[in-house]
Amino acid sequence: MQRVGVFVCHCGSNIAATVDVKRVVEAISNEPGVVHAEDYQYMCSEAGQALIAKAIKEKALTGIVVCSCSPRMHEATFRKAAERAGLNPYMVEIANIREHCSWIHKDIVEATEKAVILARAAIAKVNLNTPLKPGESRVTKRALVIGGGIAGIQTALDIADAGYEVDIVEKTPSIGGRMSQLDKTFPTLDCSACILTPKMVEAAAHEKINIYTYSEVDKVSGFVGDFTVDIRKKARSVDMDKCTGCGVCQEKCPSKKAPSEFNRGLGTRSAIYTPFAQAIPNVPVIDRENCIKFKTGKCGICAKVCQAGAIDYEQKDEIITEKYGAIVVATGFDTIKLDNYDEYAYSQSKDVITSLELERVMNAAGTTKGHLERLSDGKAPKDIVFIQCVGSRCADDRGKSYCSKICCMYTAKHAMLIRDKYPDVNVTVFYIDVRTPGKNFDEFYRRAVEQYGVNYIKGQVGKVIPQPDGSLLVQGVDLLDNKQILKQADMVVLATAIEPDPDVRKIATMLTASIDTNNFLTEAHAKLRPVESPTAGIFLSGVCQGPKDIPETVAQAGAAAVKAIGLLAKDKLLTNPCTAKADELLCNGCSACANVCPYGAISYEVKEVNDHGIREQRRVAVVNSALCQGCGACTVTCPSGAMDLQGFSNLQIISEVDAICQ
Amino acid sequence: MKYSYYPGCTLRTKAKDLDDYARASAKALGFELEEIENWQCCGGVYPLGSDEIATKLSSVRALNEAKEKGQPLVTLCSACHHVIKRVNDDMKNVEDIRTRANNYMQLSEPYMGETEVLHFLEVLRDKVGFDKLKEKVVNPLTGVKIGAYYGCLLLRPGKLLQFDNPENPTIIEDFIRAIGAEPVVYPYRNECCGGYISLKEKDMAKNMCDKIMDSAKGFGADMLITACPLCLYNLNNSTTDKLPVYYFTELLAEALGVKEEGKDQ
Amino acid sequence: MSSEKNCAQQIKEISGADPLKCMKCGKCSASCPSFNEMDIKPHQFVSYVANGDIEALVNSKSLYKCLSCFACLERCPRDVKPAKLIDAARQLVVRQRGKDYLTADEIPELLDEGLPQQLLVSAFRRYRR
Amino acid sequence: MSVENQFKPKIVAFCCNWCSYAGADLAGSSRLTYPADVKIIRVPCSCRVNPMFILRAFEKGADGVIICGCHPGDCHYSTGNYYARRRMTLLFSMLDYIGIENGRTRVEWVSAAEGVKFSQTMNEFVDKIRSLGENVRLGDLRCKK
Repeated sequence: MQRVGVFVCHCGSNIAATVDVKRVVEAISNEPGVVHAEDYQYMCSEAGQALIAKAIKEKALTGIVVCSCSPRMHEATFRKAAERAGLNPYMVEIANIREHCSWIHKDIVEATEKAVILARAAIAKVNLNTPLKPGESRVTKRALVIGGGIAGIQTALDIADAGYEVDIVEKTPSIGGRMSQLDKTFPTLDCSACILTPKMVEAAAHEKINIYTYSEVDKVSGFVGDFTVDIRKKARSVDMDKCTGCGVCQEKCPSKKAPSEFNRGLGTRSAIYTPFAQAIPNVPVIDRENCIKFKTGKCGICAKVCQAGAIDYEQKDEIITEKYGAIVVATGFDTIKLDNYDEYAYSQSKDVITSLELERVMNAAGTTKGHLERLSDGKAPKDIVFIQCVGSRCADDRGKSYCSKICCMYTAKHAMLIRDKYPDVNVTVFYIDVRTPGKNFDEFYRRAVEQYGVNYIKGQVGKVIPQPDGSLLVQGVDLLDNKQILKQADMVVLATAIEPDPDVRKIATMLTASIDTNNFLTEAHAKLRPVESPTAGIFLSGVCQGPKDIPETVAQAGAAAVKAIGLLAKDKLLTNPCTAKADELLCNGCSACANVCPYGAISYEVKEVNDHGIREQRRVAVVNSALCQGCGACTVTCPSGAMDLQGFSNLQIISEVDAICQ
Repeated sequence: MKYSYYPGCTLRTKAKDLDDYARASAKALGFELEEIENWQCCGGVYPLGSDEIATKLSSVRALNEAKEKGQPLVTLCSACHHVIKRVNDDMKNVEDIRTRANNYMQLSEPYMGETEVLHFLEVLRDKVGFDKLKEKVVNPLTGVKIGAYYGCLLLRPGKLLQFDNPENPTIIEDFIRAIGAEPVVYPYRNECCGGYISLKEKDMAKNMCDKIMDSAKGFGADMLITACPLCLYNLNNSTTDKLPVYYFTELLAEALGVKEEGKDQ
Repeated sequence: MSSEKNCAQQIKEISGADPLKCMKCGKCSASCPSFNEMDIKPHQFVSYVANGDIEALVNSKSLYKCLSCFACLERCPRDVKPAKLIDAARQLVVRQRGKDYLTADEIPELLDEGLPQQLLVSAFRRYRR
Repeated sequence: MSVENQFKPKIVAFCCNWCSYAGADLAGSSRLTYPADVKIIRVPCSCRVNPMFILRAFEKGADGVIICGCHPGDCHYSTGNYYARRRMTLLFSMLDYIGIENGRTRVEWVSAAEGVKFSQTMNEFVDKIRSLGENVRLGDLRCKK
């Protein structure tokens, strides 16, 4: 039996408003083992922690229970406090009477009753706790960044500048990401390429950064500080060492009809290609699906014209296995498909385009060389209509439930740029709300209205109606005027919702990082740990965590880098001591546990055991506590009950069950 | 292949053509429409209140009869199709309606939405196949530019009817291609013709149909085809220089060379 | 519970729609082919029900201008089902107040040569108890 | 409404630390209510839930037991929830056989972001248990007060 101290927190009024804290103290005072019980306003405060330390010393406590907020919030805090007072930190249990009790129940009698039961369960458990000691594991001083957009580049640069090796894995042939496709950026109207390209060059030139483009993460194993990752370098069909980037192969390639991914399918590219002129690395890739040589066996022109002899049709995918201490996910976003929004005639008219496509139309290096023209006939448009919230803020499964956040601002930017360059063009924006929280953002939007005369109409569009003459009729509503409007337009631009890159689900599964129903990666804490995944050693950078604009992405990229650096700077990590442990006397060496262990942490040794006086050699399971992550799969599989999980033992859990069902 | 067939009241009277040509075409295509016995009017409108049961029973009777024969239930009229498909969805998925309807009906075995409800066009697309249909065409309507008029009832609510993409349907266009003609896609093909409003608000319906006609003509259609007797009636009452409007089954029968058989029935 | 509130509740029940889901984007009114004929517009319908302002609603001529074409229902990003709210309000009128919008006496005058049964049946269903 | 006479079921919820427990925390911080009859036990993973714990709960007078884990494919330990699913399928059919109805046991996947789902699930589950009434099977009479 332990000498248990129970500390009940008021959490201001968060707990005390619905749980009668004094009554809880009173009710548990006579529980088995309890020698001390008290309540306090804020247990997590310095004064609260001092109370705990004082009681540990004065009452010689061997176990403590804190009835407070979720252990996910302050378990670590109270463990440290106990440790400072000389108690083993694993002799601390938390009864979650805030998130699981006071915040969800209204009736004070009912909530108090439940709080008492939760406290009893924790007391029952702590009576069976044993002191545990964390092991140590090494930290590989190298980081992996998945995704080479602005988020990945910034994170990699920051980690590398701190002196650690970084690898970037990018699935397309060049780093740069979505930002490289943008023309100008809000709210300053900087040229996107002008601020991005130097960063791309810096990353490529950095001695600590190694970039794998046209590569994907294939497999991840290990854990924080010691991940092992297989990277698949897809066959580029071009030798990166030999290629000089002269570009002759692309010029001479006879297959020029492949849709250009970089130009969002608005233009074409050759089968051997670099996505854009400033691509890094400046080494082309052969797209085997569109290459005549790969399709028919005939051609081979690129090999003939390549002076460097860099073309290699025989090249195969290559797997590189590397160890990392930290992994940063920066997989970014794409716009949603518009199949469910045919009322906007996107699939029926070439002159209905997405905002990202408009970036490629406005960009001097884009399909129209930066001239604003209709994609159907190349004519200059006179009336352009922008439609906001296409696929965002939807309650049904047609679109996304969230606000995509960036659309209001980029639409103001587009409208402004068009009015600036083509003052004769009328620009109308149909909006539901204009959302501009951000430094200088609302001022920017107001400039679009006041200085550039952009016509903002509050109301949605019901249908875009293509006309026989090729123009478009936009049927919308002006809610402030309570009128339905039919607006003639030459071009319609859809502020299409953004969604996480579809590959992120696959990556999250490999990393065992949590992901939400919208495929955004979940942060460890929504407010206090926004750049960390709940999975230790995994950090989040950019839109993979939630919609954000460039400055926010860069800020988060830096934050993720700092967290990764903080990890890499350590020589050793303390490992979770709540690992599995086999009882040699009960183990019959059947191997069932090893078969279910996802970490290969269980092996078998022949050991001499003393079974009630009988000494014999037996094959028994041994858990490598450095590898064991403490899931407990083996404990349930074990037919003889030899395997148990420290910190969550069979008896501990049963004691909680008993306390609850009492 | 035999299908249970629910003609509906309009096909027995004003829209006899729609029915006759369909039966003749079905025969030519190698399937049979077996009219269910004692069918009653579907009501023309899916019941307006989610709490109504009585108005759904005629559909349930038809559905149950098809179930007993083990056949899918085929309809031609857009309204009947709309009502029966949605009632079937209720019987399949809405526990309250299912229980109350079955309590009232006292069938030997409760009806749980087992019957597959198909529009004749869906039979052509999903069961016969437009490729197969194309092979059976003897008088291709080469060079004829046809606008498909879908209206509302076949398409919406898209999630329940699962007929085609409600904003950009293709089934009738594919049908038009299969009978050798050229489909004309125009934006008003899924806009309402005015529907039942033409009884008391004739001008409103006329305005709607004018828009549809103008749009179809603007895109170069020579004629319109539809599956709905009410759409046909309303479109024929449009005031602008109007295009001829036919039931799709009439052109089908013509393409299959069975138009005369259809007329004789 | 006041009778207006009661009516609003009934409309919600009959329609199975939740007006509180509305984000006031106006897409229903942007889609409505009868918009210009209506005194209370589709998006207003939703807020009238949400606010329990039923008297104006049941006296609105919009009840008889809605085509039930479901364009609003199909396109509503919030799954509010404005068409069903209108159907439900019309039902409320014909069920409770016995105010049929169409009487049998009117019919002969409205008939013409090509008029399909479907039209009469549908109109009866919509306009009468 | 008389509170005294209302049946107050005992319900044990096993929640994995990474997804469901966090989902329950989110339900709490979002103030999404569910009945106080539900008491949560934190386990590292749904695969840590030994069938023995569930039998013990029923023996000690529980009226329902629910196990919550990460969504398939999202397990923090890769495959733990699959083990849990298989084990529980087997166990629940056995329990049903001995008279502990299927409605008294449930496995649900709740992610850390699904506070709404957590509270909905608990409300549904409690309703179900209330409709089933007190569990009379397997209970150790000596445990009854």
